[in-house]
Amino acid sequence: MVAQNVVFGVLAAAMGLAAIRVVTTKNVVHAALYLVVVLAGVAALYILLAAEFIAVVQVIIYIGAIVLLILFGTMLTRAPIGRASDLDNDQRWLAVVVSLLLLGVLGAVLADAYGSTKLPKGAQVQRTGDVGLSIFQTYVIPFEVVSVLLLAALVGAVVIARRD
Amino acid sequence: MTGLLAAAFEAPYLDYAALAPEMVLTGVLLAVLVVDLFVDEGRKAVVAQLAGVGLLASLLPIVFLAVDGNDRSMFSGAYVVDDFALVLKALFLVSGYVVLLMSADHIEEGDYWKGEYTFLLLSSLLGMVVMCSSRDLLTIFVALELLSIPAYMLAGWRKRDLRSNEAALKYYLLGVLSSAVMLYGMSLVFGATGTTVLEDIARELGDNTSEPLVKLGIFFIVVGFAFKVSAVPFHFWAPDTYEGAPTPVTAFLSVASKAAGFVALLQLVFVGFFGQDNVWQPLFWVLAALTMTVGNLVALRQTNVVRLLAYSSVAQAGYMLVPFAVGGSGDAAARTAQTAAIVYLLIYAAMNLGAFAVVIAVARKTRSGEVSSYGGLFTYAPGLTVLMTVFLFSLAGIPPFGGWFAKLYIFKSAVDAGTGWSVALAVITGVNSVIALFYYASVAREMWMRPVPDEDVTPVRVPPALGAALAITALAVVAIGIYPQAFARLGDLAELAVR
Amino acid sequence: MYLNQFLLLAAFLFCVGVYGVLARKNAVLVLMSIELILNAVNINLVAFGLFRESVAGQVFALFVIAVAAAEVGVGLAVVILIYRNRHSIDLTEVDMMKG
Amino acid sequence: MLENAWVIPALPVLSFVLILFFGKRLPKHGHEIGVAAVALAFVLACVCAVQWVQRPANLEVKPGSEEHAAAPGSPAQANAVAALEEKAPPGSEGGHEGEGKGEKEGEAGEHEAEPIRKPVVKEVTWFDNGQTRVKAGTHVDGLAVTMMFVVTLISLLVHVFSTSYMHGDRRYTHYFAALSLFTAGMLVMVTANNTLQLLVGWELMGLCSFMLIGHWWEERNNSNAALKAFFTTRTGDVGLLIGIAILFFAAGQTFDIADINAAALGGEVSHGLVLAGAAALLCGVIGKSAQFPLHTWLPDAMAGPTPVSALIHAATMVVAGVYLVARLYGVFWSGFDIGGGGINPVALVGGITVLIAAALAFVQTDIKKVLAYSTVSQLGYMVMALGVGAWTAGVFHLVTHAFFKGLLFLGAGSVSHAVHSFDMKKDMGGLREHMPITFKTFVIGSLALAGVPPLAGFWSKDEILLGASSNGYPVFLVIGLLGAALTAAYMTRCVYLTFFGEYRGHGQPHESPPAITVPLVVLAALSVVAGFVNVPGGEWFAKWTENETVLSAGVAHHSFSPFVALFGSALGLLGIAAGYAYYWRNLGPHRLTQRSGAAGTGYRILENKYGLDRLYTDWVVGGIKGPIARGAYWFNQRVIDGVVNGVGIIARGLARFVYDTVDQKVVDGVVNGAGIGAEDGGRVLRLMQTGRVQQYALFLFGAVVVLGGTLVLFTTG
Amino acid sequence: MFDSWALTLVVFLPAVGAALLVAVPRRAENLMKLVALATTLATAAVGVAILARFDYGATDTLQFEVDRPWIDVINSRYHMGVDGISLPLLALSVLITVLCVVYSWDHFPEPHNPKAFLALMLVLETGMNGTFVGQDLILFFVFFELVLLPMYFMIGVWGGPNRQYAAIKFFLFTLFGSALMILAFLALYFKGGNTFDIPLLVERGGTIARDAQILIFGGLFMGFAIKVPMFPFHTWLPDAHTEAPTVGSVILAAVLLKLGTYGFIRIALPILPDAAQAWAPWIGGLAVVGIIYGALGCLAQKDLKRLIAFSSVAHMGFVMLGIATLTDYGINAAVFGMVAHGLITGMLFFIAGSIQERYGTREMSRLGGLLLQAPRLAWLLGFCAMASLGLPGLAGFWGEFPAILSAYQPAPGLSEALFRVYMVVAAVGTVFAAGYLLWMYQRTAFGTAKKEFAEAHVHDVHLPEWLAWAPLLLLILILGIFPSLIFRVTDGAVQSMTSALQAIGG
Repeated sequence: MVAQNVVFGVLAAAMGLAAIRVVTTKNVVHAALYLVVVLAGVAALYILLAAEFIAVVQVIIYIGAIVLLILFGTMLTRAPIGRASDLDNDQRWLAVVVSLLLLGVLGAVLADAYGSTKLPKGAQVQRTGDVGLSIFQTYVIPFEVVSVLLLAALVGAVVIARRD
Repeated sequence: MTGLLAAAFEAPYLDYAALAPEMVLTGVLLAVLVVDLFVDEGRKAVVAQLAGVGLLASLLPIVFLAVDGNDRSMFSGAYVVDDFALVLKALFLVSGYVVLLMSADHIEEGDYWKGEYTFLLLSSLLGMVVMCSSRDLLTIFVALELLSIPAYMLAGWRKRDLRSNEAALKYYLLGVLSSAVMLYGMSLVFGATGTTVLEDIARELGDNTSEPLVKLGIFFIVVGFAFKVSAVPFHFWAPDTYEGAPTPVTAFLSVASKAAGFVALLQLVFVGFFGQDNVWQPLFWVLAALTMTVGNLVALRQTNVVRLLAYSSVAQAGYMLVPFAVGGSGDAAARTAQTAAIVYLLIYAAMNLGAFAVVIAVARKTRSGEVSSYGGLFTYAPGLTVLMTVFLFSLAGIPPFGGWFAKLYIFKSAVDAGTGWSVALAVITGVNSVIALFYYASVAREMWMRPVPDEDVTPVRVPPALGAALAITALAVVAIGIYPQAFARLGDLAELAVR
Repeated sequence: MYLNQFLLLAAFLFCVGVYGVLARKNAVLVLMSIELILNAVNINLVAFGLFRESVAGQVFALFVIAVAAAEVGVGLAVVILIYRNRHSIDLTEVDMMKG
Repeated sequence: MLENAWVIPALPVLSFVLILFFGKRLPKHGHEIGVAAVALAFVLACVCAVQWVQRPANLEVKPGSEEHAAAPGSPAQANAVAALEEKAPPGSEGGHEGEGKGEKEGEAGEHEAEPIRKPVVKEVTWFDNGQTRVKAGTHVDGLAVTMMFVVTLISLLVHVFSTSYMHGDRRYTHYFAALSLFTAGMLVMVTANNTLQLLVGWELMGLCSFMLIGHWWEERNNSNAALKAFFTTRTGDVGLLIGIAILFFAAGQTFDIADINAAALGGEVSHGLVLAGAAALLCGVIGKSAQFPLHTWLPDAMAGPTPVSALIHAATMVVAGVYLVARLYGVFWSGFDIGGGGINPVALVGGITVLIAAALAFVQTDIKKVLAYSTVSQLGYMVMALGVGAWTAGVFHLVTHAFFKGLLFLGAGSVSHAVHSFDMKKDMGGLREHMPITFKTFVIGSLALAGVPPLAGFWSKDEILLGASSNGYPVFLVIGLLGAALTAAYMTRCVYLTFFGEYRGHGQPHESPPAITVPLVVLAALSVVAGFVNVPGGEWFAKWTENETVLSAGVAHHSFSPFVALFGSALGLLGIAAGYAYYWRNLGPHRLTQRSGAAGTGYRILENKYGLDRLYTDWVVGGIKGPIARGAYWFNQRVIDGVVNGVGIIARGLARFVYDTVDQKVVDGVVNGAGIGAEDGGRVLRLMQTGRVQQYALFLFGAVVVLGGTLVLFTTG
Repeated sequence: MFDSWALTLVVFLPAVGAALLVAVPRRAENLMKLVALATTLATAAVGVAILARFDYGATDTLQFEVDRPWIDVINSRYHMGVDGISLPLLALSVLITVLCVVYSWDHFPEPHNPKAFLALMLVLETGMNGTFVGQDLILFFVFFELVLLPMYFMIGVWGGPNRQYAAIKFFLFTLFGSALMILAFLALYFKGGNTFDIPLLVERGGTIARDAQILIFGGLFMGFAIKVPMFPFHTWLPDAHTEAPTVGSVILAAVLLKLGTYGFIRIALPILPDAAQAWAPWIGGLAVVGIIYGALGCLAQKDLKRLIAFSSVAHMGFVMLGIATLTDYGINAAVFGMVAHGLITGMLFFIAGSIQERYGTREMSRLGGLLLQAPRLAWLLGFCAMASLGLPGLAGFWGEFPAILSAYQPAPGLSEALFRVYMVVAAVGTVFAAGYLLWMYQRTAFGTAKKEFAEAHVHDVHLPEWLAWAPLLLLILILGIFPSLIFRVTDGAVQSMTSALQAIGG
């Protein structure tokens, strides 16, 4: 268990720092790269949480697709590749206050609810197969709906984004 | 659930009859997508006609299911087809149909992507139809996204118009943020209960939780839908988006999309969190009071009709939130509250769609959304003027137009609850409906009592589809106003089974 | 392992994401911040799934990932549309409609 | 005829309608209808009178007190009254048709009972309201018969007089219509059996006086006078309305006058209530009968045509107040404890009026105003008479006064017809040669007014003085005597200025045509003989008129007192003599007003009419009215016309303030302010809608934090 | 057969007429007028038939009753009926509308458009008639509100220079009141055992707890008092009246104001007897303040119509005073006062409208000498002024004096001393009434015409005016002489109501 905690500590630190860099860096491309660090860290957390399938999906979809998409977006919109000084707007101090307050509220609530609750040890590992079963049994309707959703997003995004 | 996967898989029970409306609708939207590919530019009207027929076709199974009358439940209560679902599905399909009628010429004349437009509209409708039956956090989430994502794009459909772009951007960003907040809340509720099915959640939570985690979870979920129904202070997107989006889309957003939000709220509040009225009742009280007051006050100062209607629909959302703020003091109160909200939704849909239809019709001539461009409308378009007057005063709640009955139900739910808070809210509602009259009447005044600004008094030509939309809505508004019984019964029928 | 260590990390990511959304004026950076928020949710879901020994958590997370993908796609399309018309994706400049 | 007395008021009403709608098209422009209707009414009134006199006196009413031995408030009196009322409780259901009220038989007890004639009552249901059935009808008794006779007679004469006097007037037809209605109003009032009906007639007269005083409304002065008359009497009517309301409940929810009187005398109603009712009614009397301090409208009312003045002063309108007191005497009697002697408000008001008005008559140059103040003074006499318990005397004076005052006014009309002016000092003098008939009749009228025996005025005035002296009102005896002297003196002055000396006017005055002189002669004759209907020994008038109320109140009768008669007539003669000496012989302190400061001040006070008008005009009614007066008179007018007019100024000022400030600014302002507040609220809230999406997001999360934090931290349970 | 359809007919015939009007082509103006006239006449004929078949022996029972399901889900029924209290008002309403159509014959104010004007008038009539016969709170409410829209447009489109402000003010005020009123109705619904039926609620109302009654009455009070209008809610009235076209003013004064007082008598008092007791001193106080205040408002006016409008505040004060006494006398007087005020003030507005039409102004300082230029018109003005100031023998008196009278002895439980003070104040108000009306008359009718109009040829009363006015004038006179024509209709109903009130309240 110690190992797990150490791993978590390292991951958490890395993710925290990277996340902060994502929202503070002056370079858009760097931000995307820091985002990759966070996303990868999340994938690692999933493994810690015994959710291998999700971890894999996280890597494939997030890092493989979404970040790529964002990078394309960056280029298509000709964002400054190098450092830019005006990436933040003038309400960032308010933003800091709001986020800290939010963190305070969330932290307080979580501390109150699960202050010393431990994750069950040796709980039944939910295997990928279970996930699959659940999707196609309990959640088959959302699954079908998501397919329409993706189709609609695709069609719509094409129309919206294409030059005409 | 261990062992060999293949052996463990049992095909889930699917009641295809119950799913018929959704399936028909899916078929139609796919057909639209395909047909659009093979139709020439000049004959895109076919696509819309196909969609229209398809919408009406998907109403058929709803009628059959309603006649059949059995509640059908699947996935251990995660997906339910009951009277509530059927009534609201019908509402969505009909309002979708009306929006389609309103869009027909508008989109065509703007040379927009008609096929895709229709497809997205139908997708969004599908999301709404699914929403009506969703009694499960995950399904609700997915339905919400399905109805929202096409709507984000529809808002930006006038691609070369900066306002339309801006509308889409604002809608999208705030929409995504609020659904993220909602998701976070769902995760908390899931964490507290270990289930996503609303009935089970209700069972797990028991009565009046004191756990801050659950409270926060419920609150975050409500925030997501408060955004959807444009409740203050989550309404900021609404005026800008409504103003920038193509007017039929605005109508769609202000009616169907908002209704979907309310449908979700109804299910969440009265099924999932019914026992937690200590959390949501004060919350909705504040939201309702804020929403109607801010919406009305700001509407007072609008000079653009669409923007005015946008704030008006914010305020109307405030009225619809009233039943939520008073529905927690017992089963009877809950029943009254639900009926009130549903009746209001039904009537609101008719009158607001009607108002937008008139706006579209008038804009065909004046090319303007400013209130001042309505000056002297009575002199050259008396029919439209009378219709607009009917819709506006219906929104204001003046008999004999439908709105009065809707408002009566709201008041009734508040008075029925009978607590000091509920009566206070009723009084606030009353005062607000007076403030609201001021701006509705100001539009009426412009039409009836002011001169024509540019002295161009050529009559307004109303295309048949738009005319049909006007006729449907006007008929509904007047019929409800004079004989509300029929619609009120729908509201009564559509009660959710409270536990 | 404590449940809270995951939840608090998620909360932190959530808040950082919120900050990013509020403070960054480049639209793409805002989209990235949204991803942070969504990931925070996913961490929550998966952790709770383990905690409650329910597979629904993971399933939910999967759906969120799928929807997130769609959202990002749509979001980028909108951003590109804006960029095409305005030659800028500075969100603070997008304020034609107000009041 | 007595049962069908309603015909008598109905005739002039009919005449009014006919004249109004058809008068213009008739050859004589309507006066034929008016004259005919009133003549017929007069004939019927005469028939009534005859029938009444012939009616057997079979109702026995026990007087409440022994003659001459009125021990006020003695237990015997109270018991007797109570005994009477036990038999006839107020509001008995008797009177459906016919003589219901007559069935209240007095108990023939051991006391000497005085038989009187039963009143003839005819009623129909007017309306039902709540538990009350209100009946309309006629209540004909001696008082009513007398009044009908007087009213129709004077009215007939005035009608006849007017045919000539008003000849060629541009609103000749309307004039006659209004005249008819005026007569009708008075007749309705005198025959009324209930206070509501009485009120109808009362107000109808107010309306007609408004129409007739303002007959020449092209002149602002005239319409001002009309308004003033209506407005002032209406002010008094507040009292009447309240009084009727009080009495309605006091008498057990009935408007019936007989019931009210009975209840008031019966002692079942608390004295305070009756007193309140009487006081309220007195306000109405003061307004209508031009008593101090609301007398100021009457002189102004001279703005109307002269025959109208005659009608108003002699037979209608102003005597209505006196009639009201006489009719509801039970209320006054018991409310003010009139039997008790000393001083009471009714007598006081009358007494003050007698003197102040008489004094005012001295300084008038307008002949009609002399007569007007004289009327005020004489009305004071009547009210005083009723106030001192001399009911019969008061009513009798009302009748005799009607004759000679009608005569005097018509005479003044005849004079003005000749000289086209009313100004005695400027346009008259020496007319006795030019207008012999007018002169002779006017002198007869003046002598009657002055109370020279044996003319009518002497008898009635004498009875009043007698009543005052015998009933324990010595102060009012003095006032009456003083008044008698003053009256004689100012009438002497008036006669001198008009008919003696040199003619000071323009043109050639000539005697008036018969339509004018005949009424003068008739009235002159009556002024001579009328007094004899109640001569001591006969006292027929008292027997005819005194009714149940008067008797059961125990109004005392007094035998003729030579001393009082002598003293009274002596003072009258003294007044005449003084006038004669002053004007004919040029004796006495002429130019006193210039020489003596005190006298000058007194004169100015009189000229200023005690400052009342100024009080009314400036302080109460203000700018509504402002007759153009000259010099000091202008000043005076301003002073006395004041309360009425002054009330107006204040009311209008207040009104303007209320309207401009309170209504338009405060009340409306609150409402509009709420509107503006809402708009401003909207403006502020709009500022939040900055158009920046991230600001919206900030608000969104801000709200999440605030609401969420509140929800989590501050709600429990 | 007729009896069960009579009320439906009297209410909805005008609406049908309005629908027909809409179908009339734009150019056929005469046809429009004919349709409108025929409709109102037919309605009036039904009204007359109702008057004829009404059982005057049983005025306290609902007659011509219709009771059918309407909105079952809220137990609201299509329940109509007339009793002695509503009958005179219904008759007044059908009469006034006919006369208004007649008067409008060639008086259509700018911007003309007779079709819309007449249609609105007919819709208005539906609302008014419906309010007077509705015996279900929701039905009552719908009709009560139905009158708002036509009146709003009538003032706003055909009114004077400041019409838009006046129209919206009228609308907002009344709507504000009715928002609270409907809340009170709902409270009654729940407290009274889930019914909106007025007779049923009257039976059950007394059982509601006193505190609840007082609160509910507050809601009703706001709704009705604004409509009356009572001080201090009256400020919409002068504006609305001043700006409204003549016919609008007439209907407003003659019928619409009565909806509020009628509401008090029909709903507020009998259903909430305890609250009525508690509120009565306040209502009475506001009423007498209104009497004096309205009179002062009149005295300050320069504008003829505005003066008449303010006089309504004063007159309705008398009506409310009568109601506040909770006695037979007072309430009978109130109903009489409503009818009388309708006739008299309606008439005054007609005349004011005709004067404005002839002179183009309502400024009293510019008028004068009307008696010379149009003597008949001036006579009528004088007649109505006299009626308005409560001259006995004309209709106005019977609303005014009995109200004063009744204040002397209010219902048991109310402070006699207080109401006697009210009585005195109200009586003083009659002097003020004389003051402002005579003053008005002096300035308009007496004297000679001002220079600007000295040469003007002023048409005296012409035929449509005679036709429209004659019934009103006759009624003013006839009711003044025979008050029992109304009292006998109202008395039974009022008595049964007050006895119930006292049984509970005493």
